[in-house]
Amino acid sequence: MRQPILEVEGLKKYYPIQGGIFGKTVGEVKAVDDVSFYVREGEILGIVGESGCGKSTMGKAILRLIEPTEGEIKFEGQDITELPSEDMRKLRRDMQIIFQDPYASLNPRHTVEKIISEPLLVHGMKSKAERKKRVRELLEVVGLSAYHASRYPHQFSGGQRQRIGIARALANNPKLIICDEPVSALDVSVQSQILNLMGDLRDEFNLTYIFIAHDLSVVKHISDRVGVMYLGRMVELADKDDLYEDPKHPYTQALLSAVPEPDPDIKKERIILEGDVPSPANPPAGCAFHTRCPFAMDICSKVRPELEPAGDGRFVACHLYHGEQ
Amino acid sequence: MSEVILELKKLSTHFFTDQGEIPAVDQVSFRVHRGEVVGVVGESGSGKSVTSLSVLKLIPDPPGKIVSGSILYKGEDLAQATEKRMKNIRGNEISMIFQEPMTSLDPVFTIGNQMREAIRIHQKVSKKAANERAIEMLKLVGIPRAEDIINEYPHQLSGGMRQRVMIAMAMSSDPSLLIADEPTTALDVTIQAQILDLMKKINQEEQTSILLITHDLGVVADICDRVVVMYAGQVVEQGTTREILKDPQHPYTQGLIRSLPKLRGKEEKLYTIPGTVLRPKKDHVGCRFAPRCEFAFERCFKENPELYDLGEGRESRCFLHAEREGKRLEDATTNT
Amino acid sequence: MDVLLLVIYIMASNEINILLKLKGVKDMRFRLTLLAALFLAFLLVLAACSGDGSADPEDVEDDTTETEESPTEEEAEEEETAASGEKVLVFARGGDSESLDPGSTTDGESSRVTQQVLEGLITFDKESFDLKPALAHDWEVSDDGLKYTFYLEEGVTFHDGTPFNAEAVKINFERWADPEHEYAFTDDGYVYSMYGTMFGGYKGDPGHVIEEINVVNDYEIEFILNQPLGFFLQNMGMSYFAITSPAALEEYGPNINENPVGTGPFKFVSWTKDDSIVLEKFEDYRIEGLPKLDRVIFEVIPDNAARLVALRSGEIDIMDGLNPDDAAGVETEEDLVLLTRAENNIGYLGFNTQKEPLDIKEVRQAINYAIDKQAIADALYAGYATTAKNPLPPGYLGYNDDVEPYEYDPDKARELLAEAGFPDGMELELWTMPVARPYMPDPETVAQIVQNNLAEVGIDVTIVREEWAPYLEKTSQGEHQLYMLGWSGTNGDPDYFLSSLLHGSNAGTSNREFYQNDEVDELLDAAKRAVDQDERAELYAQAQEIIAEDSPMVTLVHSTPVMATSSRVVDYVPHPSTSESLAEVDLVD
Amino acid sequence: MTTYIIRRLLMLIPVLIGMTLITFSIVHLIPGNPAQVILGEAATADAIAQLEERMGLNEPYFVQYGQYILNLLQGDLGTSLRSNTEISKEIVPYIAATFELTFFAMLFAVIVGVNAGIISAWKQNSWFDFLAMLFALIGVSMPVFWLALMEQWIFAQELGWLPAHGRQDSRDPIAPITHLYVLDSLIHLDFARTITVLKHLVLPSIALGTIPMAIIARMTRSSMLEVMQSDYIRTVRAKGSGQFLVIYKHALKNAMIPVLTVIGLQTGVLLGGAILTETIFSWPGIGRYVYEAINYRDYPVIQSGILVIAFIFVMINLLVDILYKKLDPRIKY
Repeated sequence: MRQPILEVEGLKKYYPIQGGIFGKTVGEVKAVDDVSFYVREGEILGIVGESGCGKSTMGKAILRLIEPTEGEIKFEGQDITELPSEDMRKLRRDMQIIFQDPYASLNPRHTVEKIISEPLLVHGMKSKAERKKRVRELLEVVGLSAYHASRYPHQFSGGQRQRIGIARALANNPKLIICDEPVSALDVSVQSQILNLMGDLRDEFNLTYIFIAHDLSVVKHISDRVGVMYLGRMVELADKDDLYEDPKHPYTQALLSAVPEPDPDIKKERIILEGDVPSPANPPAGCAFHTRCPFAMDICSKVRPELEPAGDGRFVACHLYHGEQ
Repeated sequence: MSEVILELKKLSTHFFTDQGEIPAVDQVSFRVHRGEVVGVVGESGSGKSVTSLSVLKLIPDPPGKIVSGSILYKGEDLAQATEKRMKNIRGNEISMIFQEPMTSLDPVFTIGNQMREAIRIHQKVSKKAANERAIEMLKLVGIPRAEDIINEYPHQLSGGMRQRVMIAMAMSSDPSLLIADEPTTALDVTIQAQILDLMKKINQEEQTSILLITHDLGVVADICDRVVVMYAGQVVEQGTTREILKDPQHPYTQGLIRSLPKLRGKEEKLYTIPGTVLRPKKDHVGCRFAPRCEFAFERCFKENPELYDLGEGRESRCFLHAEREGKRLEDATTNT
Repeated sequence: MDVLLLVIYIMASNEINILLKLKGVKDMRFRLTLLAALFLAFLLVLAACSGDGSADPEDVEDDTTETEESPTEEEAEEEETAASGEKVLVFARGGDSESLDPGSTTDGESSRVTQQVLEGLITFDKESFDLKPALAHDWEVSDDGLKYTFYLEEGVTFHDGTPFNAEAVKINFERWADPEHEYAFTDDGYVYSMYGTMFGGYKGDPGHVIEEINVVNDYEIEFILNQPLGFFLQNMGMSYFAITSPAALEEYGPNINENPVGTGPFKFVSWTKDDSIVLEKFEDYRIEGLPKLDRVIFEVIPDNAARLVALRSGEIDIMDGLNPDDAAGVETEEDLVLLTRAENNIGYLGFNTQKEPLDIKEVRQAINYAIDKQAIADALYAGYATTAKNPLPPGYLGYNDDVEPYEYDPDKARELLAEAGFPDGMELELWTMPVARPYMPDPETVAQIVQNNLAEVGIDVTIVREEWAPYLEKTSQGEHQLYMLGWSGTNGDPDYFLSSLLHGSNAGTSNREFYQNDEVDELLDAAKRAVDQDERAELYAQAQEIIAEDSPMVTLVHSTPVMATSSRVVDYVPHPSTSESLAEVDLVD
Repeated sequence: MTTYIIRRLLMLIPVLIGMTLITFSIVHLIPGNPAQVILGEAATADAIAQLEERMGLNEPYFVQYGQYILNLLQGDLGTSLRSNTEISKEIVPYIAATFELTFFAMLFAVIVGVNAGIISAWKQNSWFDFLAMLFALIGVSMPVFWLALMEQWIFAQELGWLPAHGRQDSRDPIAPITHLYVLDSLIHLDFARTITVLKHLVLPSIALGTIPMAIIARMTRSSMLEVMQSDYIRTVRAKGSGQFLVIYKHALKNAMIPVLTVIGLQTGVLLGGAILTETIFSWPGIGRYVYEAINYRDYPVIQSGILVIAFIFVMINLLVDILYKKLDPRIKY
């Protein structure tokens, strides 16, 4: 088994809520609340969860695009949480991010050439000819043509823009790429192209991904392991086959059962959850899911379950599995 | 088959833009029967949303315009109807709900205000009666604390709740047809399941026909009786849900289904349709899907294929059927 | 009209509700109606006024009497005058009065009003500074010039009904002279600067000339001076030394500046700051048959152009401060009358006579010859100014018309400069005023004309600009070479011009020429002490002769202020002091 | 909401203190001795000294400021140097005059501007839209004094329809109660006078209101166009609502949110900065009060005037923010 490239320990991101006459902090939104996991080199870790569960915030906090409130992030064994910004900047050539909306993340007034060569320049590729060559190379890699370099983002389709975003992320041969909903804005037929591309690139460049998405099928397709988040916490983390075939956490079960499948022959027992996700500013005490959980017990409203091993290298945060131990 | 509620006949809606005339909806024909749920499936740019908006003539004009064809609602051609008549139809005979529940309700009026407005446009009832009706509808769509919610503003509700409100509002005048334009796309899966359930319930209990616009074949499988597949402004295939999903005839439909990542089983590599969705152009020559089609042959680039009737309401727009038919004919002749 | 209807129609929508959620008014429709009504009224006015030209409430009430023929503006005015039987005169000026307590202000706009309400012992003649009886019907001066006896009008009452008498006069003068006086209101910021200037200071000051004031009887009062003051009587004619009712001083205290009570032809009614002051006829005025007007309203219209519009549209009757450029137009208009006020000021270009090379008389004379005064008068005042040869305006006592003016003569100037040892010319600094004054409406243009004129004779002029306060301070300290300034008359006495500007003792204050000529000083001192007016005139004439020769300043122009009245105004005579009584003014149809 | 208002009012204190400090400093930094300026060319040294003492100028700067603040806290705005009258008493009619003019100018600006903007957006690219926006463009770029003089020339001098100056018929002045003459005449039940007073308001209101009107029209139009594209407007139409309801209920209320900012801002500007209009139309408002005071170096008036204007400005902003809340329930304080 390969070494973990990234280890996250007790990561938290709280946002203060201000109020009162003097604008004091009266509360906190616990966007990410005590999340721990690791990613091995060359692995794809999928993170799923519904909107507001903190998965995106977590992705950005790992790269310190948002400063985490608490916790430790180790990249290749080095704690990067306290790293000075200059060192962090250097480190970012190894850690990249791809965003959901490819259009919003590309400067509309720059050519593709400029967009892709900028990170090269920032990280010390001074020769213009060299940069040009590299840009051409990268465009080929992501399935575009060299002549696209002189065009502007608006001249591309959504899928092509995402390819540009990927090329930019790849520019400096990163080791880890955080993919924040990279295909959710794309059409089905284009989505499969990008997913295949990302898979190919992983194999070719030995990349490690943290793949954040809300679409369970997509996550399943691309990931090796999958973590499920609910209200800022990781509720289950397992190899994808284990997770999809035998979900342990009641939330994971409900989530999977709710996905409509394009096969009229599959008649599954759907678990319809009652109500909405509670507000992260005021999460329920104990297990955050107990208000909607069909199996909730007394203990669930009092004691918060920790993410603990449940055999076969899987982890679950649920009293159903830890109660009897 | 029961009564036809809605029938589109060769409906064409074009947009007149600086870049020229765009046939966003091109000769689209399909039917919706009483009590039936019909899904219109397609990717962005396929014209499915424009089709649905055209039914209620809600296309912003300019730049959009229904250029030909008819929209027969219970036999009446809405394409020729006056604006006054359309006001009477909208929200009364045919209701519509939209993709973005977060932005589809007016943020500055209370839920009650907007619901009462919807009710009183079509029913001559007192404010009080309208209020009661609104509460009744909110309860029907499963909104807890309906009496309180009615005095709240949209931003105080979650996305799922807002979509329920939209549905309640749409259903308040007992429409014969509910057009739902991507009603669950912006929602989380668990909430999506709730809303789909609600729509099924409405369909079954009220016998309301539903025209569901979606890109999600999973949703289609879940709720629809029949499916219309659109590509680049045209219908490329239609049939029952089972037929379409289990035995797609058109190469596009086939590719679409194959390129979906599956929740079950294992797959190494996804099937991909090469290229990107074609932007519809006027005077397009040949099959619109031909540039991406792995079966395309010479004829596909020269002529636009017709919809081939494959029997029992099944249709597919592909020359392969002609080939097959021809072959079958050929076979038949050689056999005899 | 369609647009109007459209606007009204849209008004009736509920947008107003949204905009103005008037708290407390529950019913939406009521709110709407209220606002709609307000706006409709606004529009109706617009529509109504386009119907006929009448703007008067009386006319609106008398709507029934309206004839088929809609009256013109003038006719409407007549109707109004006739209907109410009141003669109301509106006098518009550019600025408001500062204070209606005449003694505590030096402001011309204030005396314009106080002149109507309060009277002094003596007054000036209609068009000159010649003295005329007012509250004193007669007066005597002792031969040594130290005792002045005034015989007061009998039976005169103040507007508040209290009688006017010698005691009242004494109280007023003591109030101005003595900061400790109970009516001096020193703590409330009252300062009687004009009194200090004119009578040599205040009680206890060494230069204060009034030794004592004796009430002989109710209608006879004596002023005892400690030294002769040639212009004592002239002072008494100034509007600043008008008599206020002692009872009013007692009643209003420091608020007397907003509640003037005098014996004048008009009573004070009300004052809206920067808007209007309303006066009405004093029925018991001491002169039978006066005033002729029932009400006088002094209105502030700051903009000269707007004021003229108001005059043309009949909203006002008299306007002060006409732009000289508009004068020609006014003259041709049948309904308007153009009036000029006699000159009472001097705009000049001063030399620092202590500084090289301006300490050389020939240089000063040369510059005097080099400047084209007529060009300045024409350029700035549209001809409503006369070129000046003396610092004293013509019409003043002792004005010396025999003085030879410095005619525009560049050749002579060059000659004189060469004679003085500057054949190649010289460089000079010209300090330019940063503000416009009546005697100098556009200092910048004057500076440029001077610069060009002097360039012709080889003098290279650099223009220096300063803020107003530093300008005044620095020129009084003699930092300048050439500078521009002017002087306006107040009491109509030559001393106020000649001594202030050119007496050696004033060098460093108002004598910014630092001009020092003992002969002139002696003449001015003698004239100040002399009591006989003819003798004074002779002394001043001599002084002007010497001054002209010495050329301490280039006397540029005396401006002639122009004003306009409606042709309905009769017997209005502008006085050079800028304020005149309106007692005899009348309005005719 | 209440806490928000309290918080805003508390925030007012440092703002006003800063305001006093700035005006106090600026006024005292004008070059030259103010006493000299006031007394002019005929000033004697004695007179200057006297006036300096009276103005307290011989005290150190911070003592003067301290005294000023102390008086201010007791509600004493000081005494005008020019007129020797208490400013707190003197300023009232000026504020009233400005308030009345601003109210009608904004009424004109809002009614015409908002409606022109709505119709323009409604009939986008029509001749009305074209003309209205052309006028709006001219309106924003037109110098106020030019418009004012044109109005006077046409409507007062040439046509004689409307009075060119002042707040009322000067031959027949009103007995003021609130100094808001429209209100006063209504209180007196003297409706003929109300009409006279309104007539006097027409030209200055239009002159003053034209720029805000143009700005509001443009803002309303673009805001409306944006709102008309929104999903909820589509929903309203899908409900079967008529165009009128769509535009005047749903679109307008949403579109007014950004427009309200402009209205608030413009009202503030008009209240403080209408010197030109007030001068040309002889309107004795606060702008002219301060302007005259500046000419005269009447420090106490300048300071108090600016302070009052600042205070009104802040209060209007607060009012706008409260109105926001009324318009837009999403805004939380």
